[in-house]
Amino acid sequence: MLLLDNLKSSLVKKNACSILTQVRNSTKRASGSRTNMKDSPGKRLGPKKYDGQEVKVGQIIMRQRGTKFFPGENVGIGKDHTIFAKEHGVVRYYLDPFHPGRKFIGVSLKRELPLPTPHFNPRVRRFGHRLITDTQELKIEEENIPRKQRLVKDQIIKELNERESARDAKKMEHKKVIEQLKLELNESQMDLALNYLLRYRTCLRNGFNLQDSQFNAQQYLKLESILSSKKNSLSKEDLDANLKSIELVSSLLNKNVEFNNKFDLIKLLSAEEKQALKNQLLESLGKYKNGINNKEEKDTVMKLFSNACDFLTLSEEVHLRRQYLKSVQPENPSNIATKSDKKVIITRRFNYEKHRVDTIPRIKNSFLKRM
Amino acid sequence: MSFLVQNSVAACRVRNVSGSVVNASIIFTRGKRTKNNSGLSATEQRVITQLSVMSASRKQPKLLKLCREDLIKHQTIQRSWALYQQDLRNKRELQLKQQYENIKLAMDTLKNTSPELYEIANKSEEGRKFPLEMKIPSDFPAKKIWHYTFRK
Amino acid sequence: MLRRRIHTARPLLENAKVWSDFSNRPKSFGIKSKLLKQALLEGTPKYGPPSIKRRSNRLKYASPEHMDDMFKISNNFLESKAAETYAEIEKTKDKAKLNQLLIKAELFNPEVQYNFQFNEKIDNNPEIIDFDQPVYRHLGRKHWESYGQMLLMQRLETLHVIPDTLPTLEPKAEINIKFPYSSGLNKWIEPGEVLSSNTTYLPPVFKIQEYDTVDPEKQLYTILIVNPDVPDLENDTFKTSLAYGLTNLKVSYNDNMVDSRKFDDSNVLTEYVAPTPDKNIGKQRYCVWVFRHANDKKLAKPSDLDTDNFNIRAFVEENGLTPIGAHVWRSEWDSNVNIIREKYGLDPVRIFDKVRD
Amino acid sequence: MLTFRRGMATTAKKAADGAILSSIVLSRNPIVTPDLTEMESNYYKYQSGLERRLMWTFPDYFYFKKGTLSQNKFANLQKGPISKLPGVWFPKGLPDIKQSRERSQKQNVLLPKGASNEGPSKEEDLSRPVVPNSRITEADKKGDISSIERKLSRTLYLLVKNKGGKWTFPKFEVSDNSGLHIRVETGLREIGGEEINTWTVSRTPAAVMNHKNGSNEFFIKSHILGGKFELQDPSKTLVTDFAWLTKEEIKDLVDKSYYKGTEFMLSEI
Repeated sequence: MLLLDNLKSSLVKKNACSILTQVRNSTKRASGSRTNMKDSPGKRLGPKKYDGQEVKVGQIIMRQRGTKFFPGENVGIGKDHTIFAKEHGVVRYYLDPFHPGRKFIGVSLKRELPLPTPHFNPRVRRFGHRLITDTQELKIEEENIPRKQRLVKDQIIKELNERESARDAKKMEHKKVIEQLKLELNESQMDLALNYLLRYRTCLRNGFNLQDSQFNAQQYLKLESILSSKKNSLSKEDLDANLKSIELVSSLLNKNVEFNNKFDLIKLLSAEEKQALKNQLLESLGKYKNGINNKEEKDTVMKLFSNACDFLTLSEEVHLRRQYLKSVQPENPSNIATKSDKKVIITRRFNYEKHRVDTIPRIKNSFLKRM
Repeated sequence: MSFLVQNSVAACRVRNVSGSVVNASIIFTRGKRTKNNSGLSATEQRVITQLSVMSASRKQPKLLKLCREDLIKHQTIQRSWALYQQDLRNKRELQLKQQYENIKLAMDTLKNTSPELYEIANKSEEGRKFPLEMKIPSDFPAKKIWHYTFRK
Repeated sequence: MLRRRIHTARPLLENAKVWSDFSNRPKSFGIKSKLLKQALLEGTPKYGPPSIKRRSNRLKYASPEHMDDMFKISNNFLESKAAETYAEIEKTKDKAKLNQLLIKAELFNPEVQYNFQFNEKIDNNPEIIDFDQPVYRHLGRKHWESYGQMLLMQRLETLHVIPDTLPTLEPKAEINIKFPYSSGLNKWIEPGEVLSSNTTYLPPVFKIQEYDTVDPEKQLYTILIVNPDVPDLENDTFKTSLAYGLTNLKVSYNDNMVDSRKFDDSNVLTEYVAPTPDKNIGKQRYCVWVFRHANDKKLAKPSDLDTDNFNIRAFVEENGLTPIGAHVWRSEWDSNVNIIREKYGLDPVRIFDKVRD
Repeated sequence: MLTFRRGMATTAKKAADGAILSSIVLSRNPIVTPDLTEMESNYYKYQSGLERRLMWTFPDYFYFKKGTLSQNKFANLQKGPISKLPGVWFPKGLPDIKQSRERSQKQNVLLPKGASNEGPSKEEDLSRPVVPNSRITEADKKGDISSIERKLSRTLYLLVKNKGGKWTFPKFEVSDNSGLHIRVETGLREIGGEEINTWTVSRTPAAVMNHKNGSNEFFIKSHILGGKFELQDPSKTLVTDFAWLTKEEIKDLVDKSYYKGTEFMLSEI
């Protein structure tokens, strides 16, 4: 009783206090403050299918704000975190020990299969496709390709044909070289040889080294011939004969021809021959060690380099070209122009020691392109 | 520069709160001629300068790009420094460990040989102060290196 | 408080040039190019660092101040530490400890670091990066773990290669594949890439890079390529087929490309069957698994290998194989599939339709 | 009576079997910062080089007000960067200037000198240039090991030579129960005079050494803060010489076993 009294008096006190602070106006306010009247209709969230219910593909299982439930097996999640079925089956609400603290919703493909599937077991999957048997439908579907592919199809076919014709042209080139070298090949062998060389060249261009390129090209022909023999159910002897002829042709070609650094087919040069040619080139280039001074000299040096691609590697050739065919000759008294010269090219260069711009007049012949 | 301007405006608002005369609607920019026409007072100009000192805009150098050799050199230098520091650390830790063990040994021995002295040595020294005369090493010595006169 | 005297405390090993004396050290511990080596160890030459190829760029380049002086001191310091480690190596007999010490002795050698950081690691040149050396294996493993391994595991998990084929994988070796025969392409395939049927119609080659300490003379390997996405119409589910199987392979640390130069018919479990997926059934995963054999035991070729309905888990269990690495690529129907099917003498592709209910 | 006992207590030789001895490890802390090793000085140089290269442009407008004399002085002293010119080839790369600083290089800020180095500087002249004192003292030059002003960058320890010619830390026999630390402090004043300011780190001994005759020698650590250690009458104290030594010097001077027992207490700087 005493307690109640106490409570009452404290309540009264409180009320008295609030009465004291209240302001009474002469007019009554029409409505509440701005913060009211902001309620919106309910969004009808919550589960739409419960544990054990059957669902079809695309049916919504749960509407939620945020991922109160995570999508488990055979379900998807929408942009507003709606969980929907991706397969028809039975809805399961479950916990996964691999993700403690998360609740999952999944669709079990069969009622007797529990979820989650043990972590290290293969997933239980449904194929969900049928073979098309209707001829009409089959015909339509056979010709159907994705739109993106259909749009570029013509272009691709055109490029394919171009590449094919380029390959044929390359083959003709190679054939000429082989015929010049008088390698004795019959018609089928020639066919093999041309295919071999084409693939050999492709491999080299793609950055394989020499041995790998040769091996890859040979292996390509061998695998192709194994496939065709299987398809045509050739006997083992025939296949062996085919493989042997591939080996024969490829080794013959490896012994007689090679690709230079521009990937053109040439007669094989031994290491000694290459060295000799290189020495010869260096010797004849020796004259131009101090740079070239006129157009005639430039032409002769260019001429010396004309067959260098056959016996020099690309880096060697580039190195030598840079050394002997400098785009700008180094400054020396012979190619510095005087004011009296008519045709001069002027370069302005900053001099860091003197902290000013140097003007360097050069005669035209000191520039390779202007000779 | 935009960062700078924002900052200076914000600073002026703060000053307004504390009752200064600065007008918050003015947007300051450094580098612009503001002598007479903008009506910026000296204090305002000083704020702008001070803020611009802290701003990174237009003050940062180019990225340092090292060539391959220099990158390896830099890595080697940093690694050797880390190892050097590690050596020093290890040695220091070893010495501290030795020191601790020896203090313990000394106290144990003292306990056995003279319990009275042990009691004294083990007394709490709370409230003992660090001497004010102790000095921190400087790069160069003072004119008077050592004070020889001392009277109690 | 205690800081100094360490550097001067060991005058004995100060001048021990363990890194510069190549009389009984492998060549791969040094930089091949003389110019580069000189620039690294003796200071950048006047004309600029030789690693910059263009002269104009060399002119523009400026090294940080005092770098060469400090580098010399650092290098000497690290070299003297390495000399200590080498002294310890001579006393050590335990193999695992020895391996650790061999790594420790060379890990901070600037030449080794240069070789490793700026040279090809997958297609390694054994004269530059020699994986026979523990230090290069250590560096290689760290490099692989920093990206390649993580990428692989991510792809295996998101594509559900694990657990659809095998429960899980503890990656130990780096596996790379490429298809050099089908189109002359020289490109390592990234795990999970979708490849056209033309690229994959001839077998791939594999590279098995071991970083663990194994005995390359004895250790045997098995490679399986399985496709867990073959339609199983009867049960309305999928089954696994074996697309390629190689066994009893041997690889070394450096020579580890598995192509037909490395094996013959006796090593082939099943011949390669090119991926030729049917139309409208999506992408099929081709999972490459590499296994170590237990106790150097050879795997006998099973006579009744059901390649169409292959149970890889049972096969691995039976033969005591340990998965050490994996790879995956994906294949999809394209207009070339029928041509390849014809080459292999298979029926033309089947066309499917999604069941709607 | 009291004086007699104290006089007896300075040598170990005379210590009775099983006696307790107390030694003082009196150190003079470094007065100047430690000398840098080659490694350290070079590393700091390299790092400061990197830092200068990567530093932000010096905001001179903050330090020098526009239009003032000092700003003019400063601006005249600076070497401006190389500016871009149209049609000119810059072999070291095109200049990239912002706030009159070349961004690809460190900025050299030259400061105007406040005072000239020429002419005699007077003590009263507040703007005289700062000339630091030498870190090497007279005592270093003379090799005077009894001076406390030697080797300013190292910790020095007081060692005494007894009549037997052996160098040790000053040691005293403990015969009353006033405490080890009290004994060493009084003992130190007996042999070195009263004018020493010391600060004993702790009452706890830092180490113990067992001698063959069964006596235990305890070591108490202490610092000298001021004053002077002056040798008293050797006939009374049995101490004939003293020295302020670094760790390495102690190693050369004392017995091997003695050094081993005390080495861990001594600082390397």
